[in-house]
Amino acid sequence: MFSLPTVQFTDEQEQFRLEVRAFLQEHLAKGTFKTKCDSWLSGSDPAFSKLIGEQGWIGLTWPKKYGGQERSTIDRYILTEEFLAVGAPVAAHWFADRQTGPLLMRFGTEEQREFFLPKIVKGECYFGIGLSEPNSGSDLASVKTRAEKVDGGWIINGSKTWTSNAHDAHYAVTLIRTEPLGEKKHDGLSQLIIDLHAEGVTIVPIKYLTGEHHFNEVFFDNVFVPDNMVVGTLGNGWKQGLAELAFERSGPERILSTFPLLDELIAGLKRQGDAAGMKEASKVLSRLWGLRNLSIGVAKVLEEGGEVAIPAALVKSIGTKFEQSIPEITRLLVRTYPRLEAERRIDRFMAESTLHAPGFTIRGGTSEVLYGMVAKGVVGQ
Amino acid sequence: MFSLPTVQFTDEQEQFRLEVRAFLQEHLAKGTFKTKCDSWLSGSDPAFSKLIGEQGWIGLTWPKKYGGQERSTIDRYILTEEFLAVGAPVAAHWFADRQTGPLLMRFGTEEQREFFLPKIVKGECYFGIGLSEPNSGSDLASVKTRAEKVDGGWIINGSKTWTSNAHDAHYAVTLIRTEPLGEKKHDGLSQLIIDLHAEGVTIVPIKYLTGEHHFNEVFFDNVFVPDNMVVGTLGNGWKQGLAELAFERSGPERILSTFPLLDELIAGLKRQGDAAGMKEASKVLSRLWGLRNLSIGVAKVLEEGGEVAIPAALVKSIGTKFEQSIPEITRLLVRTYPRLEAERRIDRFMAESTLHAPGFTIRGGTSEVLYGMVAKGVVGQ
Amino acid sequence: MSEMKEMIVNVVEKIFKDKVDKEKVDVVEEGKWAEDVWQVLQDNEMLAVAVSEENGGAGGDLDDLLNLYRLIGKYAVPIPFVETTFANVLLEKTGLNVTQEKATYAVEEQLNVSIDNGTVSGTIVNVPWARYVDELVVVAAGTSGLELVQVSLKDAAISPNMNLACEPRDTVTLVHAPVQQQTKITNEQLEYFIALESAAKSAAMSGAIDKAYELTVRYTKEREQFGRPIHRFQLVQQHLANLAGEAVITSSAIDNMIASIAQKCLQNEVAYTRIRIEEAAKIVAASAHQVHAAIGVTHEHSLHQYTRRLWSWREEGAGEAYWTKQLANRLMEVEDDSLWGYLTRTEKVFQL
Amino acid sequence: MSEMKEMIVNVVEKIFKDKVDKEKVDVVEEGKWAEDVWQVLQDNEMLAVAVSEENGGAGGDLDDLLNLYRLIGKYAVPIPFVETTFANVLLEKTGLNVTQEKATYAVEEQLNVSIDNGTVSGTIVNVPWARYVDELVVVAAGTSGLELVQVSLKDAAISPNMNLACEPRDTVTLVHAPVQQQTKITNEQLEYFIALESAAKSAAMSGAIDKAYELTVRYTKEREQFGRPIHRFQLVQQHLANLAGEAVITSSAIDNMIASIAQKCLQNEVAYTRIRIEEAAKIVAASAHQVHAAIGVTHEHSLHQYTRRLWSWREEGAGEAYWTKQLANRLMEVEDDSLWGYLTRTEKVFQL
Repeated sequence: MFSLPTVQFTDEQEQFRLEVRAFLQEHLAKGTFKTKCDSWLSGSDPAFSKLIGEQGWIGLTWPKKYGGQERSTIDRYILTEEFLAVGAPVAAHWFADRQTGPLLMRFGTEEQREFFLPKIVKGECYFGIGLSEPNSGSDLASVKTRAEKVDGGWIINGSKTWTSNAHDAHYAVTLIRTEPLGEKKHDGLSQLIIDLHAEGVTIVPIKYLTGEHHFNEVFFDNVFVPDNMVVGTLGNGWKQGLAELAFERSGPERILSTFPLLDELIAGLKRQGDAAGMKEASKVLSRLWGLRNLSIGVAKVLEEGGEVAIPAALVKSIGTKFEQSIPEITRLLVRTYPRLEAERRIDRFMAESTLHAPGFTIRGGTSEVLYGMVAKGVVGQ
Repeated sequence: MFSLPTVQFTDEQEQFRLEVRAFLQEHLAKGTFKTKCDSWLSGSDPAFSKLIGEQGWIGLTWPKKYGGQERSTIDRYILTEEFLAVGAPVAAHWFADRQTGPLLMRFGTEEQREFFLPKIVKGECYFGIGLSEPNSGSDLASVKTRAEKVDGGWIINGSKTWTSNAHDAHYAVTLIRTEPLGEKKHDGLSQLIIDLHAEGVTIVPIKYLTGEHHFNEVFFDNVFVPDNMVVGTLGNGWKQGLAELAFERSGPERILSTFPLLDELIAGLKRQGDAAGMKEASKVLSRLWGLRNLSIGVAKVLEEGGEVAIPAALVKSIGTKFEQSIPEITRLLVRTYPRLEAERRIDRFMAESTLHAPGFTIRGGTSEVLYGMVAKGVVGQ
Repeated sequence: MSEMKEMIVNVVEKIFKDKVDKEKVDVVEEGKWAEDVWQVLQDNEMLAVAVSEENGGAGGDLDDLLNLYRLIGKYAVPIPFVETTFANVLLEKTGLNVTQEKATYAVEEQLNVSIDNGTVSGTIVNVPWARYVDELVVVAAGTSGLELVQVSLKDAAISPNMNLACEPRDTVTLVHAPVQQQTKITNEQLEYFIALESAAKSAAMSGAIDKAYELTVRYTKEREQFGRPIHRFQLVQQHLANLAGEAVITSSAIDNMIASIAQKCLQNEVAYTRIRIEEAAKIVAASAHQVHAAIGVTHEHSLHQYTRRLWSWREEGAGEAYWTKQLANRLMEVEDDSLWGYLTRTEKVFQL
Repeated sequence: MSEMKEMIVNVVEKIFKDKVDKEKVDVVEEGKWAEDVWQVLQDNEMLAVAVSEENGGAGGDLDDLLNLYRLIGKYAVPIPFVETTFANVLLEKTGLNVTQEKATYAVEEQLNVSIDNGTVSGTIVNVPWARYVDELVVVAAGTSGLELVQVSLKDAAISPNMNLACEPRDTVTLVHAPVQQQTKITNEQLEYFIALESAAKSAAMSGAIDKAYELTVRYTKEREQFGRPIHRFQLVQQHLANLAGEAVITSSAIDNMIASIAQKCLQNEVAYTRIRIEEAAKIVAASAHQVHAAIGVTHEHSLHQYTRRLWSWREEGAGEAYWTKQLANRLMEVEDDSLWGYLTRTEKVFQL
């Protein structure tokens, strides 16, 4: 069995939580933003990201010399929870904060850190992730986009797909084949940072089923990438990428994407004095509590540098099912008429949750892939 | 898509249902039997089977010349439903009625029919099924029990396992390797009827997790089986066996094994005037109704000789999950204290249902095997 | 189904196959009117299938109509076919004149519509297709009980709105709109109409379930991952089996429900069907999307045209909450001493 | 856990590993008494782990005890360890003298036990291990409120019964049984004891879940089908992932619940944990049996010793129905305007 630590928040942490909450409530009241389900993917608002940057809340855990606050992982956990619980539009800076920063801290050159991190913490520099390719699906290592060595850098040809917010982003961290395909498809891959405004880059929107624009296909036609934009070791891209995954899979964004709807459900049941409905809803809280303990425990181990690939995959596979269950439970307890433009919050949150739910168990590793990963892990233990 | 007929019961059929019901209620009141969940597997009572035989209710659809009634498959469906709804102890004659009779009708010799069927319809001759072998699991064709040709018959060595009620049964229909294992493991298998009281047959109980004795391992040590006990064509045993499966998988026994508990649940909710609980329970009725339509539709097509392997597998895989869900739903709606010897019926039915539930999705083809079968079927359509 | 019924279904299915494709649905969702689809149905006299012959229809039954509603779901047909034909069912069943115009209806337990001195007033939300059609058939509170009323939508203020599938669901405001025709109805009739309307939605949902299932089967044959078609993976097979199960159960539920309605005995069948279909909609939408993975949540793929309809329709009309309450009330009141007796009873209830 | 606590857990786990195997549990289920297990715990002074030092115990805390209860589930330990130790918790928390004898308890909201003139009368069902132990600690209705009472079971009529796991759950009838000691308790104290008892059952269940999970992982490595170990099949992998998820979530829930209890702040944690563990018990028992297939439902295999305990224990003490009601009441009354505020509040509630 995996044993995860329990986390008791300190008084300072509780204080920080209330501080973040007060800030968000103030801006919610002012109309700076509107609560939205799944806001970490679908709520891109550069102005809001800048505001968050001004608070010092991007790159919270990063070294001060790069503009960070050197706060703990648990502080960052609290911050993220508060963003998601109120459905704040954090999508623009999300990937830079969650993935690019930690990647550069671990594998980047000092030059890269000094160049990118201070921009990221200001909320002015956003990153996309260039991992999937057309038709790669769950077989992420089947990378066809290739880099050819030229003097002073690389020439990139190929394309990446499902890149969230590429249209708002300035750069993308991409996984590229820098050596010809050999016996093992995981070898010969490297991580390169590509300037999305460089010559030869074309960004084509992929409309979501709602018609909204969150995803993109990004084409590279003889795009030049200078040598200093290679992250880490050439040919080691696959392993470097894997290291990010535990961070990506275990956060509160795998549990709370539909939290605003749950909040509204409980409020509705309370208003209606529906005791039987509230009993049903309280089971949901029990599940949420269980997942949250797990997710915070993983965050704590990650901070200490421990190995948590399996519990992180479990947070993702069980947490995303939980998120998906909220609209289905809600509709059985209160009458709603889901509509994206609805006036009633519960109708709008139902619409957002229902329409976005299919993606929860697909993005960031499908549940099917995660089951296999977990099983291999526990059998090997 | 599969299209299945709808079945509207005729007035005669409704009448027959009430007749069966009255008979069972009378004997229930008299104490001839006690309602039990999963009675078709765990309720073996030869005296009761004889009583049913006297009513003409074994081999109901079979030709009159063998003692049958030449009634319709739908009549038999109704009869079976009534047995299961009241949890009558029909296990002793169950397999002879459900499987052996139809098998002999389709593949048996006239001699076999004349010898066995009249005994079966009287409720005096019971059959076990010798299909699984130790370690064969879902890989049913990996048969090791072998028959060696001798003058006038075959010498059998090997063993069969999970044979329900072998200890009460007189014969078993067994799948035996009559030719050496060749390239295809499905070839060279034959169906032989073995007298369970013959020399060299040893029956060893396999205790169920409750300690009850339903299953057996049956050992064959140089058991002689005369030539006239071969069913159908030598070497064709696998295909003959497959033909039975649609009958085995689509009946009401894949839906109603825990019906007595559901009945008791509804009665309890009614007594308590629990409207919210009753709303929950009514969803269960909706599922039951959906499954029953499907199951009756399959029965109708089977009667007309149609192909229903896929919908039959669906009745089994979805129906058995439904049966399993009844105790889990019940415990959330009423307080029970499950106990096999409890005085309160609901406690006893909870115990029987809970303890027998694990077997529902294993016996007669695990859900996992059925998913694969259905998928292959629908992809091939 | 009789041969005649089967023929009608085949004719209409052929029309939808010809005329309604992904692009057609897309443009209607963006706010266009699909005149060609409407026209060809009218030309083929399919709008009056269930209208009696003396009223100029084909004299079909409710069961013809319900079978056609399955096709509306199966092809995501973007016209007010259900609305117009069901409005005529309401008119004809209450002895009013059928209409030749495009029509819609509002039949609910609680409607804030009242009738007074030959005019109708009130606001109704989520009226399907109101902005595109001419007539509205609505249940209104009269001075001495319920009335079924027809008004012209020319006399209404219409504020456009839509459901998750971008189908028009408009707010209709009537202020002393003149009554075209009216008749008293009983509470039992209203209940019956609510049940029929719920049955209609179930039929349409079952068609969308069939299509989502078919699309998924097809996709698992075409799509390869790790070097083999994905239908070879056990977890995909599990999805396929779940989808096939839901598809066949709902299809058979609709057949049985239609048979009950045809025999004018719709005791609990409408309730069971609707509850089960809402459950199926959840399972099917989730499984179909999971198998299709990323490609299935793009606007480019057609899957969402069916799943968004399922998510929308399950919230419309009398749904799970209504029917579980009805069933619970009936279960509380039955005098049978056993559930099994109740379930297998074939007593007829609605005899209208 | 502190090192001291970890040591205690390790000592006891070693004892159980040595002394409690499948056969031991079998013979106890058939009606024997496992004196050797009892004796070795007594010799190692493990029966008084949580008793204070001045009362002759090891001075451990509730959290030591709760961690030991996990082992009771993990090894299906067939002796009244939980009962005796928890009876002493009750006695000590209310200022009564602890007992050196084997003991059991009955703590429920509704007990038909009354105390009058120094004697106790009433019938209590499902008292664990009553036939084997000496003392009963029970909540009784006194003339002016609740009383916690100790009586000797020598003064009781005991009718044997058992749960699904064949653990003794006896009916105890007291007719003017003399009180050994007694003290008044408040309703809040009773609620607190009910919560602790529920927490104890949760801890034991979590141990049984761990074992069912471990047995299943092991089985998937050993068992081959169609020529390869079954853990290579995707559907088995799905079961393993589900089991691992439930095991790690429940284990972490227990850790967090114990931490809350240790801080004397058990606001909602006992409720959340118990509700979640009952859900986990269902998933784990079903998945573990499905993977084990036929072999797992035989008496010969040990899996059922854990699943039958899960099915039994989830019905004992304050369970899902009790806790969802409590939570619902609290949710109805909180003044926070948002659920999130309520969930992240760290206010302490029980301060006994």
